[in-house]
Amino acid sequence: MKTEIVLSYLRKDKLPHIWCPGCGHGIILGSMMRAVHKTGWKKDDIALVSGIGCSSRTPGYVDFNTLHTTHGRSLAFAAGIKFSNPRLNVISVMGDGDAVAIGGNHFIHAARRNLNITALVFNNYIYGMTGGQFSPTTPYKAIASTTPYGNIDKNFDIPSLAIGAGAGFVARSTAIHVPGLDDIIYQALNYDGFSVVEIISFCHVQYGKRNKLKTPLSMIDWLKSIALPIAAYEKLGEEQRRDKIPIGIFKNIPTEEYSQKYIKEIIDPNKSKDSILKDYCKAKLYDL
Amino acid sequence: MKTEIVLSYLRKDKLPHIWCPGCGHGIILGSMMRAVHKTGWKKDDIALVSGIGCSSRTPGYVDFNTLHTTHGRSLAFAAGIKFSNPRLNVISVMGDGDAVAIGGNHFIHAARRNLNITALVFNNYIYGMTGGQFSPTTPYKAIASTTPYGNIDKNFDIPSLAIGAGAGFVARSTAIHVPGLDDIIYQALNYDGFSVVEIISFCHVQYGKRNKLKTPLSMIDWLKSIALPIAAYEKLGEEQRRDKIPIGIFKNIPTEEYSQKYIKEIIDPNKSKDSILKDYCKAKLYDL
Amino acid sequence: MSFRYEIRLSGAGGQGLILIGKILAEAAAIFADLNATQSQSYGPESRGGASRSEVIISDEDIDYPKAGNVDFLLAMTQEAFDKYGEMTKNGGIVVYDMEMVHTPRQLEGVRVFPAQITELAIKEFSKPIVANMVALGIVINLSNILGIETVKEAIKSRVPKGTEEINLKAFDLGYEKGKELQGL
Amino acid sequence: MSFRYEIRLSGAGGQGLILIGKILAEAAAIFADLNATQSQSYGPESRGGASRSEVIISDEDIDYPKAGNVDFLLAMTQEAFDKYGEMTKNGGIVVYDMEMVHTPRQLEGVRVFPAQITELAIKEFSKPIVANMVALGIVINLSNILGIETVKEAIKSRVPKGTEEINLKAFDLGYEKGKELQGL
Amino acid sequence: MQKKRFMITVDERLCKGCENCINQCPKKVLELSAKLKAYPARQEDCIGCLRCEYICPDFAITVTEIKGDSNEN
Amino acid sequence: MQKKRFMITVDERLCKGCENCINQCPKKVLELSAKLKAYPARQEDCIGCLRCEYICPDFAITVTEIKGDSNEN
Amino acid sequence: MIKKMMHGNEACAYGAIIAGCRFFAGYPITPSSEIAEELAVLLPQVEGKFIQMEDEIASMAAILGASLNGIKSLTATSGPGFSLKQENIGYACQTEIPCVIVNVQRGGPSTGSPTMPSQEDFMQSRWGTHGDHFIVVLSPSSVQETFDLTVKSFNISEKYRTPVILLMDEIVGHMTEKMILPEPGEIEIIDRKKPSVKPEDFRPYENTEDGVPPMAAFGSGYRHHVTGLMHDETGFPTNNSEIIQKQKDRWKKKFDLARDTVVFTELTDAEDMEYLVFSYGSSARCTRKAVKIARENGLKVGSMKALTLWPFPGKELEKVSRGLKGIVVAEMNMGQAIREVERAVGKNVKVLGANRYDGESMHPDDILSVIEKF
Amino acid sequence: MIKKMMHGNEACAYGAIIAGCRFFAGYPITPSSEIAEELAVLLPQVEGKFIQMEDEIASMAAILGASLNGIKSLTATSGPGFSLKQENIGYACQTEIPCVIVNVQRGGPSTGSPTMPSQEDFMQSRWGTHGDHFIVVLSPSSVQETFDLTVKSFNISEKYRTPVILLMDEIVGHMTEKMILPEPGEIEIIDRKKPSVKPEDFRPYENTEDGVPPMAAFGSGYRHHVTGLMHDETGFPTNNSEIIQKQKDRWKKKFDLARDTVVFTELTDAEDMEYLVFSYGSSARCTRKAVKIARENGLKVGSMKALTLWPFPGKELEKVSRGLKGIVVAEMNMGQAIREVERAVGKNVKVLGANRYDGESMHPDDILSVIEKF
Ligand SMILES: Cc1ncc(C[n+]2csc(CCOP(=O)(O)OP(=O)(O)O)c2C)c(N)n1
Ligand SMILES: Cc1ncc(C[n+]2csc(CCOP(=O)(O)OP(=O)(O)O)c2C)c(N)n1
Ligand code: SF4
Ligand code: SF4
Ligand code: SF4
Ligand code: SF4
Ligand code: SF4
Ligand code: SF4
Ligand SMILES: [Mg+2]
Ligand SMILES: [Mg+2]
Repeated sequence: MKTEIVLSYLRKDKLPHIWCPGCGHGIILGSMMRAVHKTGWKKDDIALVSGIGCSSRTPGYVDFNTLHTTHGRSLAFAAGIKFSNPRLNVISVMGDGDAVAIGGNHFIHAARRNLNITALVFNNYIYGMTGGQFSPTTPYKAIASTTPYGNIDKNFDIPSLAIGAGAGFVARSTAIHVPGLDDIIYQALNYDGFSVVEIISFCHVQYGKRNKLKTPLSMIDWLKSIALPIAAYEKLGEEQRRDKIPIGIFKNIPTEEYSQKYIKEIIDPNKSKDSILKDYCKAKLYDL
Repeated sequence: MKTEIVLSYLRKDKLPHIWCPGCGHGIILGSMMRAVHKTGWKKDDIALVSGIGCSSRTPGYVDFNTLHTTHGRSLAFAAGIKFSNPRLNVISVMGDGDAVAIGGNHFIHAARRNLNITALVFNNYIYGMTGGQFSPTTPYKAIASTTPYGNIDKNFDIPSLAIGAGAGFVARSTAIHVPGLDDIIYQALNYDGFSVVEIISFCHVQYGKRNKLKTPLSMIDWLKSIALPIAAYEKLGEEQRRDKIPIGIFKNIPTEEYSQKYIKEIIDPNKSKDSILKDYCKAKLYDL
Repeated sequence: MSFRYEIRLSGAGGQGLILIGKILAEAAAIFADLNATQSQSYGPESRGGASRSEVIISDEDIDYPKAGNVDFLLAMTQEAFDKYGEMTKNGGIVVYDMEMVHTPRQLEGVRVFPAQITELAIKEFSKPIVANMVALGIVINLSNILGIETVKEAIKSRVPKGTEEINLKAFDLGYEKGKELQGL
Repeated sequence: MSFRYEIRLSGAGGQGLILIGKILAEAAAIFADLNATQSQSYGPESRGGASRSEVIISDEDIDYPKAGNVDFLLAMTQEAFDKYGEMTKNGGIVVYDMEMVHTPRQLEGVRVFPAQITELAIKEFSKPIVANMVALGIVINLSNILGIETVKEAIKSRVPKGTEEINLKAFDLGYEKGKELQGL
Repeated sequence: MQKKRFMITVDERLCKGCENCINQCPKKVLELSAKLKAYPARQEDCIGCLRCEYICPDFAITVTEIKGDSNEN
Repeated sequence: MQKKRFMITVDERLCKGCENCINQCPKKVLELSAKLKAYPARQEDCIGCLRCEYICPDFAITVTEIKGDSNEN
Repeated sequence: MIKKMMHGNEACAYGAIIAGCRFFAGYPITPSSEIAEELAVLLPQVEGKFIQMEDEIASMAAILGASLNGIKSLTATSGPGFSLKQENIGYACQTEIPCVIVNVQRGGPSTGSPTMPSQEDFMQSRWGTHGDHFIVVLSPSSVQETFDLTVKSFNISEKYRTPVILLMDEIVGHMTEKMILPEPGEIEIIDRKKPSVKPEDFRPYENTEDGVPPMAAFGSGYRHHVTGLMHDETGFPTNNSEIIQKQKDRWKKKFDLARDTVVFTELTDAEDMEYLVFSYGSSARCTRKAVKIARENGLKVGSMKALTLWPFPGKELEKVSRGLKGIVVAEMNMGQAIREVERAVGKNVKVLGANRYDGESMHPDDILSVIEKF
Repeated sequence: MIKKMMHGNEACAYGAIIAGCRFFAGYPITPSSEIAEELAVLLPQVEGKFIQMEDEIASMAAILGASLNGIKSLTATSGPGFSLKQENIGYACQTEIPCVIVNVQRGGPSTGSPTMPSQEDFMQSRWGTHGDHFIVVLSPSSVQETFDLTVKSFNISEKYRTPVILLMDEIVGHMTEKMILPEPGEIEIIDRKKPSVKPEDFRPYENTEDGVPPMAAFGSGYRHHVTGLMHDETGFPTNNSEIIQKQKDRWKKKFDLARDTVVFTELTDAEDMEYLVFSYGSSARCTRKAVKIARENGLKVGSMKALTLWPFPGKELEKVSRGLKGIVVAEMNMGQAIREVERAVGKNVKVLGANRYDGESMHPDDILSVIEKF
């Protein structure tokens, strides 16, 4: 019943997608589509933008205005789209590498600037597409192709990073907490400003195989064992928190959206300014 | 008496420096040198790295191993220096543009990775060097050469950003809170891990002149009126906090430093591994 | 006269065809003192998709490292069979996995052998992953290009520590299977 | 015969020499229907340091927009005088600010005028910032290249709204000063 | 109460045989076929919880309620 | 108590006449010279607080205590 | 007709607005910042958008996003920023998104001499990004030309679905001179071709006769996919070598067909010339002066000014080069365009460079002294 | 002597370690990632450091920081990352910091065809960063050559204080073949020249006879200043045009003097040749095959393989080109090196390209069919 809804938003001729059997990314894509469905937005009015990576292959399968950009730059392209045509609903899909490794600067600036873009970070703790190198979210001691002796890098906590940068809506869920995830994405889509949802995905092929989680099943079980609602998490002692991940909405406060502010505070008071250019620009040169 | 100490660390033949008369950056430089003096570090053992900007001209005047890199990349060069030769004490000087506009990604990753580097952000709320364009810290409604109608961008709160990214030592002071600033910088230098000090500087030439703060005096008075210790700030109501800036140390917790961790967990257990390369590498090829 | 023997191992990512290509090349170049190159094609970026591994063995320097005149094709998927079957040279050999290739075509001038490869791996070892070693055994037997011991040396040097035995067994099984196919 | 007149305005950043260069050029090109270019050199990046503003006025198209044969040099700092004094052409004019240039050299074949520029601006208007307009008045008077009203038009169009009066007054004062210098 | 009945269809062109649905089904309704695709081995046990749909990364499985007259109690 | 006395020197090659020291001196010790450099107009009032040194962006000003026998009470 | 004194950077901003540009994203950098500053003032007045991004990479990305919405977009930078934009410039080439990138050159490499003039990015403007690609580069020598070529840049970019680089030098950017703004109707403005088929038949990378596929704006009902991967006519990724070759051959066809309409040169004093001075940007002004002096001295010297740098006007040059005693290539770098000149004319004509690369503007004597060497 | 089967990316890692590289910073990208992966394993074993940075810009910055400490440093990437590194590559040119940058090319532009072979970054490797600069680019055609040229890259970079680019193609990077590791003593390893003067007399950009100033490591007692601004001999920024010119002229001198020691080519079947095939990287292997076939068919064909791409071996080519009936330039792009060949030989010899740019490896027939066209 839900599958039908999902498929109605997809480019069916492009399926099956390239993701490995069982990959968490596909589960998230389903959730996204159900959330979009709930908004009632028209396909024509949605732009879906991504960077490069397994997760970033998402736009190719979705029947919106879709854009698969360069690695890490999803939010910067998205900013140009949203700011120049605020009428479009803009969603940005990124991997953990995309969003907070190479794309970290655009991520924090999007959070600061507050254009109405929904950023969905498919965090599978690894660079999937390029063959399993570690990312800024790869767990301590995990094996990746570039941490043959175990990872020693500290992780980003993506919600903390987003909050530190000023984002107004920040949440986390996982690929396996469907349909709860649908709702969180829906709320993020509805938020008038920049919203971030970190979605813990899983990559048994590049991450799991090196870390005793070879099958989707073992990864799903692992996720089940570590994720718990924020409230429950907060009740734990520091020691108990160690290997747990809180999920839910961390922040949701109203903010002033950037493109609207620009129109109100910059364009409206100045558009009637006398300028020699006026004569040249009588006819609107584009029509949004 | 203090001036003599400061001068003993400077390249006197390069003075006077290029900064405008009264510029806050020079005051901070003095403070830095007094803090370095207190550490007792040898000049030969210090590397001072910067990006590009007025603030980033600092290394040229200081008699250490000095490096003036590309805009925004100070911390990335610094990472290469510190990680490859942990014996050096590495300080990175950046402007607000340098550190959190173009350099934002290196900033958050340095905070996450935790190499022992001290990052000093000279925040004058503006791009000084390039003629007064707004930065991610320019106040709301302020005039800059690229905000002729007043700034509508939200600001980064640099300490929050650093904390959100995982930094272990985070502080803020101002150019006019000397000699208190000396002590904060000293503590940051002594911290074993990545430390950030945001230092509110001032640029009457590019920022002040457009915002009714034409002289150094008026900027100093303005800073006096807005900065107050964290404890005092926290006692204020939300309304009263609006135009105030808390100064002091926001976070100072011990962490495990990256290059030490690398040596302990990666090199030491593996350096005696049998490898055909061993024969080729019997003699150490460099000597640190 | 010099000789050049081209082997194309084709199938899907994850079937371990690149590994057996490397083993073949290593057996030839290190243990048999011939020259050999192994190269491959990938799917999108570094993962998934179709996989093609090519081994050239020669007693001379190998200029051109890509297969042009394929002497031996191993096809581990239908797609691989369809795509590369025709490209095999006159007098060449094609072996395909019956489990995966359901509609083999006739190929003129080429000896085509259907073989139970994945099936055998599952049946004998409960490990589909060693299908590649079974296939390698068949290749070695049918091609007759390298000595069996040479190849075993190369297997030992290339497979993960601790898995030598099962891999060698699978190889042997394939080798025997090869004899059987020849006997058809 | 065509003419080309080169004016070099030199001193330090912040003295407003680029502005008076633009005014000179605008007066010539827009209000006097000649051709004119104004260009400048900067210090490091966009701020501070030495400043040099050059205006070329001609009745023909201006190919080369940089001063090569300077007819008129305004030197507002010692450094500027030292650096550019010698480059002024035979028969040219040099005016320097007495407040800033303490050790002027002799320049052969050039008429050199010491003038109280900054001093006058401070004395008469308590605003050192209008020294540039005083200087402009002197330039216009001594060079005799543009009509005084043309220049006033250009001043009005270029200075910030609300400051026209004081700037024009400073210009007039400079113009008078120029007469005085001529009378020496 | 009337027990609802469900029909489960698997689009074999989309199913990659990852077994997610099989593993997550609370009623062990699904199994892997010889062609390595999921199929409803015990459709009658299905309670229509949709977990299989939600967890299928390939949009291959659809659960539909069978409306009609087969009223078993 | 014995009043301390201080000597103030300004390095004119370094001083840019920004007036920071002049403005921040609590005792109004300093003034701007005709050459637009800071100078100690009322050195005797100096209390040695060093604010001028701390606030000078150009390391141009130095305050030194005058040690010696001029014991005024 | 309006006469106005402005500097080149201002003229660029005016040209952009008049060409229909309604979106600017940039990051400040000397000596280009005035373009951004001027557009921060002007764009809101015509209901356009100005945004200062976090860096040059983001700026380049943002203008491509805006252009996908059908909005003409501009960014401006100098060397260091231009280098950073290269990856996304390649994206614009791959996806054929119209946009204009201004590079007001400084002395280099690296931070180099930020306030000093140079023409050192001639080669980079063509070859700066990785992978086979085509691009158009224009270069003005006066304020008026800056205005004109800015408008032309947008027109070319729209007409051929290609990024266009306006390669300025600091002298032109910061020099103030008179500019004439033609009457509104007098300026040719070209907009990109839109699809005329039904949305389901739309192929965003169709192999049309002129090689230029029509382009639909996001939100206009023609939902399609855009990717930096090699793609087929429908815009979806492909590994099929035949399709890859076809796409690249179409690019070549497009630029081959466009070539003559985008290459602008000006030849002067050519009738009797024995020597030719080839130059572009502000060096071309210096050249004009040098030619005058040389002719006064009895030397038969002509000049060619290239307004288009890429595609390089080799054909034009070759045609006039036959029988010449020598060609001087006058440029403010260590010898870049001269390489193309050599390629174009072969070894039959002697080619010498008049190069200035010390941060000072070129001087007519720099050219004259080289002519003397023949 | 050790014989080992490895692929080109592995050979590069081994070559680096043996050349003395003890620092690698990188960001993963296909088809170069195995170099990083291999070094992540090997470097700690020889007490070297491996770091994965947040992006390619940071990686490039980090290796320069490490090199300033006197440590030989490497980074590896492919097109998109190579484009991003350009700004800091320019910084390395400006500051003359030794380092090696590997670019394992993919099909482009933009993301292009990440897993497919190409030689499309030939021009970018020379001209990718802004501003006048010099750089050395080497390109291997086999696993053995990858090892050898990696060592040579470090040697050249140390000897001449210059970044060196090792331009690989996917075929060489991913192809496995036999490699022979010479005995430890047999491999020439060059280290940078250190100052011999007292610290106070040290001039880090001194105009030495060979144009290469000695270099002191940070922390070695020779405190000095390094900047990306144009600087004088002492390393401090300058706007003085005379000094700027002197520095740039020294760069030129340095590379002119180095030229013949860094340009490597291999000429085969040249004695009686009427046609020459010029190529590099994996295309050179294909060329060898094509030449064999052509000779079997009675055509007198020779070949030149360039192991050094920049400085371009134009001189070497010119010398052997006289009297030829034709030159074929075989490369996997739309025609890049052919431009340099044309420049080198002038219009006297006919030059045709054998180009493959569809993501497939070049085939001997691609070359043979072009030879037929003469
Ligand atoms: C500039 C650049 N650098 C590197 C790459 C190579 N690359 C492609 S995807 C990727 C990372 C993928 O990881 P992630 O973003 O976490 O997505 P996932 O594949 O795990 O879903 C990298 C490094 C690239 N395409 N461009
Ligand atoms: C890649 C790059 N982009 C832009 C610039 C131009 N630029 C130089 S300094 C600077 C900003 C200076 O502001 P900030 O970092 O706050 O330092 P300040 O001058 O205010 O001390 C900019 C944008 C550059 N040099 N390089
Ligand atoms: S590699 Fe990992 S992330 Fe990518 S499709 Fe496969 S399982 Fe998913
Ligand atoms: S421009 Fe501003 S920040 Fe720069 S030196 Fe002058 S006052 Fe200081
Ligand atoms: S709907 Fe629920 S019970 Fe029915 S098959 Fe799916 S998972 Fe099993
Ligand atoms: S979850 Fe989907 S793809 Fe996986 S086995 Fe079930 S139906 Fe098939
Ligand atoms: S030490 Fe204190 S009192 Fe004395 S001059 Fe300085 S600021 Fe004034
Ligand atoms: S603060 Fe320093 S530079 Fe400023 S006036 Fe005083 S002594 Fe001079
Ligand atoms: Mg990932
Ligand atoms: Mg600043």
